[in-house]
Amino acid sequence: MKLTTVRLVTIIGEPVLKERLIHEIYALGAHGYTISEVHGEGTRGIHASQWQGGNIKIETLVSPEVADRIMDAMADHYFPNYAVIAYVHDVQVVRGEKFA
Amino acid sequence: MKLTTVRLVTIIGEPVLKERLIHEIYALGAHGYTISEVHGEGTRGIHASQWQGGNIKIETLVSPEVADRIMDAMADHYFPNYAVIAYVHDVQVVRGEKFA
Amino acid sequence: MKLTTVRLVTIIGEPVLKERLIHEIYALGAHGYTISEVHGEGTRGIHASQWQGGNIKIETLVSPEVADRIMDAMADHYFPNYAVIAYVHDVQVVRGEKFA
Amino acid sequence: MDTIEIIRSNLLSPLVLAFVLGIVATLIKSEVEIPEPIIKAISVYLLFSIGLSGGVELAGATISQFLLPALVTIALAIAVPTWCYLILRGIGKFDIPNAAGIAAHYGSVSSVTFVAGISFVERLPEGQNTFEAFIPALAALMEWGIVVALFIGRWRMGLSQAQDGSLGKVIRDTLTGRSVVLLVGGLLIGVIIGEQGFARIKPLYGDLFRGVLVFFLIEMGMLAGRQLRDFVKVGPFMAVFGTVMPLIHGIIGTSLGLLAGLSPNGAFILGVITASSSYIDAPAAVRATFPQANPSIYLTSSLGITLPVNLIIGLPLYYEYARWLGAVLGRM
Amino acid sequence: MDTIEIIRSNLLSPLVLAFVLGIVATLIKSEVEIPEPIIKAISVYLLFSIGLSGGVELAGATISQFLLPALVTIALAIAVPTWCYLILRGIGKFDIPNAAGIAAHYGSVSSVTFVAGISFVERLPEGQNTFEAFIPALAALMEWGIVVALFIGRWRMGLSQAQDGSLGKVIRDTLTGRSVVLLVGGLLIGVIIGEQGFARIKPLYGDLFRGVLVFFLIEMGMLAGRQLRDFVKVGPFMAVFGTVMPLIHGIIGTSLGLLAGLSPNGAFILGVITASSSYIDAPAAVRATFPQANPSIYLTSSLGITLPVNLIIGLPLYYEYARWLGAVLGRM
Amino acid sequence: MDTIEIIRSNLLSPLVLAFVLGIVATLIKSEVEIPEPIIKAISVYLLFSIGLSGGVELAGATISQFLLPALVTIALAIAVPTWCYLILRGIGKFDIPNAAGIAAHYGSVSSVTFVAGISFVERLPEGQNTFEAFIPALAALMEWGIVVALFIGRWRMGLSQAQDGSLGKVIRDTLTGRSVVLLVGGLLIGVIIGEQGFARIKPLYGDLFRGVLVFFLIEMGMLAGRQLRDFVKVGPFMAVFGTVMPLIHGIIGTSLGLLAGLSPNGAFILGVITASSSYIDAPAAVRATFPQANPSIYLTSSLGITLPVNLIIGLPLYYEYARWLGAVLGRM
Ligand SMILES: Nc1ncnc2c1ncn2[C@@H]1O[C@H](COP(=O)(O)O)[C@@H](O)[C@H]1O
Ligand SMILES: Nc1ncnc2c1ncn2[C@@H]1O[C@H](COP(=O)(O)O)[C@@H](O)[C@H]1O
Ligand SMILES: Nc1ncnc2c1ncn2[C@@H]1O[C@H](COP(=O)(O)O)[C@@H](O)[C@H]1O
Ligand code: NA
Ligand code: NA
Ligand code: NA
Repeated sequence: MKLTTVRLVTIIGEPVLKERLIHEIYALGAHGYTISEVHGEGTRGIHASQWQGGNIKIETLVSPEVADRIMDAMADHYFPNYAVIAYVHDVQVVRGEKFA
Repeated sequence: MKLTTVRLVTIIGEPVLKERLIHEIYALGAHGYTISEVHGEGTRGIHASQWQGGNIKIETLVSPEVADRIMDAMADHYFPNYAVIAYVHDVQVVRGEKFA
Repeated sequence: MKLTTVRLVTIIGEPVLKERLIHEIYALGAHGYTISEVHGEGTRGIHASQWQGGNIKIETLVSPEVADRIMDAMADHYFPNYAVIAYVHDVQVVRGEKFA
Repeated sequence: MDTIEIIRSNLLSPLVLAFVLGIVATLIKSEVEIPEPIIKAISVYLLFSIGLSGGVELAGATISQFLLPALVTIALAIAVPTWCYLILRGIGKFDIPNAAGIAAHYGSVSSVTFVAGISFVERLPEGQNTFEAFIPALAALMEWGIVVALFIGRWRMGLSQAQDGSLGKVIRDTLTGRSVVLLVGGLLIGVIIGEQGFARIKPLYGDLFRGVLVFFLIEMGMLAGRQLRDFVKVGPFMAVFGTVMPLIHGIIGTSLGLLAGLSPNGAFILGVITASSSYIDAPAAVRATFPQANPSIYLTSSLGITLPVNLIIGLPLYYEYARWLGAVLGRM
Repeated sequence: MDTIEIIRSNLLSPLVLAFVLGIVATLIKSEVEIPEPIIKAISVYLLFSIGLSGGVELAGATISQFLLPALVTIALAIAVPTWCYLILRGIGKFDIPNAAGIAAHYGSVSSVTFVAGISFVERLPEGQNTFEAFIPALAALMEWGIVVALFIGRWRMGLSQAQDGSLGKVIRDTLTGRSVVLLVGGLLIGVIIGEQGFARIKPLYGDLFRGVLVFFLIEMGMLAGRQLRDFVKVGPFMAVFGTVMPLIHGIIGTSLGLLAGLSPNGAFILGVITASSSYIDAPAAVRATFPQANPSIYLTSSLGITLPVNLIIGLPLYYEYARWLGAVLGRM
Repeated sequence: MDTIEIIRSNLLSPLVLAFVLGIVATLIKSEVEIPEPIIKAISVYLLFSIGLSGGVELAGATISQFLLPALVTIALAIAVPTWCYLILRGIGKFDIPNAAGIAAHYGSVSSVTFVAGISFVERLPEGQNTFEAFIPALAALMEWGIVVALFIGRWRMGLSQAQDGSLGKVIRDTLTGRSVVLLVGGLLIGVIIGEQGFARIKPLYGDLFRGVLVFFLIEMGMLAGRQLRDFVKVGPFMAVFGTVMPLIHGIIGTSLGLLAGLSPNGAFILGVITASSSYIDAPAAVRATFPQANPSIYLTSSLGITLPVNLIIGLPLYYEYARWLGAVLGRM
């Protein structure tokens, strides 16, 4: 089985951003995503939805170019005002074209 | 502390597969797994359990050989008919033998 | 956008350890964490909180040094008596200083 | 009450209105949300309550009348999925997995429709609101329709091509499925504790029943509403199938119920059971056995078409038919 | 009951005591936990119950009295966020996003305070415990205060600087928000089913109402308790604002309600609605529109200060004022 | 009712039958599931209800009778874990952590057994179904058995070897634990609101109590059923210990209760409290303090053996004993 490398972008942030983030990653070239409900703490204080059950974690498998675009968009549109973090790393998948 | 490298296989798919997937990864050599409840969207449409609360994500730390076998099994048995994705990457652990 | 590399430490274990683990990773230099509720099986048998809903998964983005310290602490303080696993891998982030 | 009045009063019952509220909430994308754990707990509660109430009423006399209706139910659990399969293959031109999958849905029971049927009767005026206490056991028997449909599908495909979820597992799952365990378990407990034991738990399992069902139907409406959006996807054949088949099944189930000696109310509920199409157990079983079958077809038709059809026009229709045929047969 | 007695009896009501129990549990870091899905389901239940009960009571006569109070409510939904904004900018020296964000909270409705107000009246002796059946519709109208505040903020900032969540989306979210849909949906269903249809679901939506509210208030207390800890962070201005503004709003709302022809009890509830500050819909809307606004300010003052102030001293105060003014106006 | 009748009527009570249904459902691997948030909310509800009802009944007269039973309860909270520890070390040959861990379970209280005991009494015929209103406070006191057991273990091990969860933390956790806060909080609220305040929330906290408990016991049965499977793992000593110790504790608790002046019903409930073994607070505290102790031993014996033993044969046994001893002591 030949494995190909794609990038897994993980975004953790306030639930209030859910729809907007999904919309944004699709616009930047993602073809799918997986969400989990999490909670956590970072360097910002309380955020609006904290008492309503924490954060969401969005994971999306994308090509390196799309990953770069998503990371840029996160830094530009969300980091200044929202409690959001994002990170990226390589993973290997079977059908690379599904995520390209 | 010496760290050794093992592989983390992540499978995201329909809850209806839960028992079968667990059974399968054990048969292929895994010694443990962790499940989370997630939801998401991909390139397939609706799936049967969608309205019943999304997908499951199974993560299992295994040796490289076992990882290959699991990825093969996923591609052969599940990708054709089920809404399932799988990916794999290296991680470092303290007690490598636990997962070999 | 320049990305820098930090380490993502993942700890999966019994919920009874939640407070203590959070306290410990902060003491060792982490500045944030994200928790999810998961369940799973490993090589140990039943554990006390199993019937109360599984495990927790703690993820923390830290510098390599802090990651080493956390992995050491896990191996020394928790592996002998608790059902806990931990692993670590590199990820890339935008604002590396936030996690250093 | 005359026919028009029955239809009107069903349409304007809290149950149907709550269901409609749910549909509307979904269509206007409102964020009303009844969390999943609540919905799961409520369905346990509804099935257990129905089993309990049935058990409490059960007495020697009624048991002797159980045999014939039970046989009729078993016959329906075999016949309904069979003819659905044949129609879907022959007229609908579906392939084997899809035909068997859809047949599994229409051959088994939707708890919410069943419960709404019970509630429909209980709402009637004193004296006209009783039915055979063993009815929950019939609903449990009808669950076997899933097994029959899957068996047909696997047989026609040759076992090799189906997924490895063996039929044995499906049979076990059906026998130990949630609804069967709760209905039968509740029934047995009801029999044992009797009127007196039930009195102290009646505030929960009796008095609240209808209110909880209304609450539940808000969510069912939202569920149906989400499927409604996919309505166009299922195509004209399934739209007709999902509307007409339940009505035919309801008439057949009601007729056979009366012929088997059930009271008009009891026969009505058997009609409801026959007409209803599963939306929990069947989807899971079909997904596991025939992953090739397209879930949006069977989910949309079962939840988006047949569920509302049954709740809104099916219930009063089967009821009026049961009364009419009961009168014809001199059973009222 | 005289004034002292009213205050005492509110303080010692199960509602306030459960709220205090929740606060205490949080302060001593007790692990009492009412899981989130339960809380979500309970708030659906409470709003739907209130809508239903209102609808059942609604009759032609009361509807004709609806117009004036509705206009007054709309006026309040415009005026309250406006003067809050001006005070917060002028005296509080907040920047635009924070001023608009806080104004959005105080301009809209806290379901729990509203529900506690209803329950306050229902607890009164027979004959003194009725109010206009259309009251839930007023609460739904008052939700528009959020839109008004956000509009002011966006207008003052220039649209470019605000986040891309367009005002259109906020308007749609407000119109289709959970409380509006449940209150209005319940109201309509109540009107349709009437006394008779309601009778069979009353055990859930009527009899249990107060008990469930008490349970809910344990969690609300815990919520307020967690915010109380941040009390110091909000600074003296917000501490005063969060305490005094609800009292002023309560008096204004009550007065205008009486002038618009509401009964003293109805005017009291309008006062409660005006005094209350949102803690679910407003935070989400503000977060999406003005992410620059500091959530710990609006959350702490709304949940940690205003909620307890309203529940503990606001309710009896507005009630006594309504009775007094009602007497002055010869309305009792 | 005579003894046989009491035993029969307990075995065939909805409570025990629901428990058995849960066990059976697990053994046949049925998928009946009552989601965790529901179970958590129900246990909050049950404890709060019991506190409330107790508080409402509490009057000056009963308080003066509280002292002696309270002292007896404290004595039991010290003595029971101590002798359990000694037996487990001496006869069972367990190491210190395991002995202390198991002792912590048997020294404290199982809420569900306690609640079932209360419900057992309330089910009795009018006139025979009362007990001292301060009983919930005794259950809260008995929670201290956990602290005593852990203290013994830590003392015997030397502090250095135990985990760093300091005894201080365990003491604080016990004092502020869920059951203590809800029982005591409920008691206080009940005292303050009195009969009249309670009347309006009684539909939830009174009338529904038994039905909800039955629902809860389905899940408890499933829990016990899952542990039952591990039955063989715990070995013959623990099988005997888990069966016999609760019976001995029940008899001792009942006897001391009567000697301390409790009514036979009250003494019976103290017996139930003494006999019961914790399955929520103790496992968590033991896991944190003595991670070396093997959870499958204490969980299986507490949940898989002692819980069913108490519910099925313990309750009628302690009750009959209380009546008999009460008669002997001339207390009936
Ligand atoms: N160092 C970290 N490791 C893991 N998760 C983090 C970290 N920092 C922040 N987070 C997550 O990101 C959310 C927002 O972080 P912040 O913007 O720093 O408040 C937190 O609630 C955490 O869930
Ligand atoms: N590109 C992706 N990134 C992350 N998760 C995905 C992606 N594509 C699919 N998934 C997940 O895998 C599930 C099945 O995907 P699919 O088979 O494409 O419908 C989805 O429901 C998602 O949870
Ligand atoms: N090989 C593995 N892969 C993924 N998760 C594991 C693995 N082994 C253990 N775990 C997780 O770690 C927890 C404790 O493992 P253990 O200490 O082996 O019982 C389990 O309940 C799983 O959630
Ligand atoms: Na059917
Ligand atoms: Na307001
Ligand atoms: Na005990």
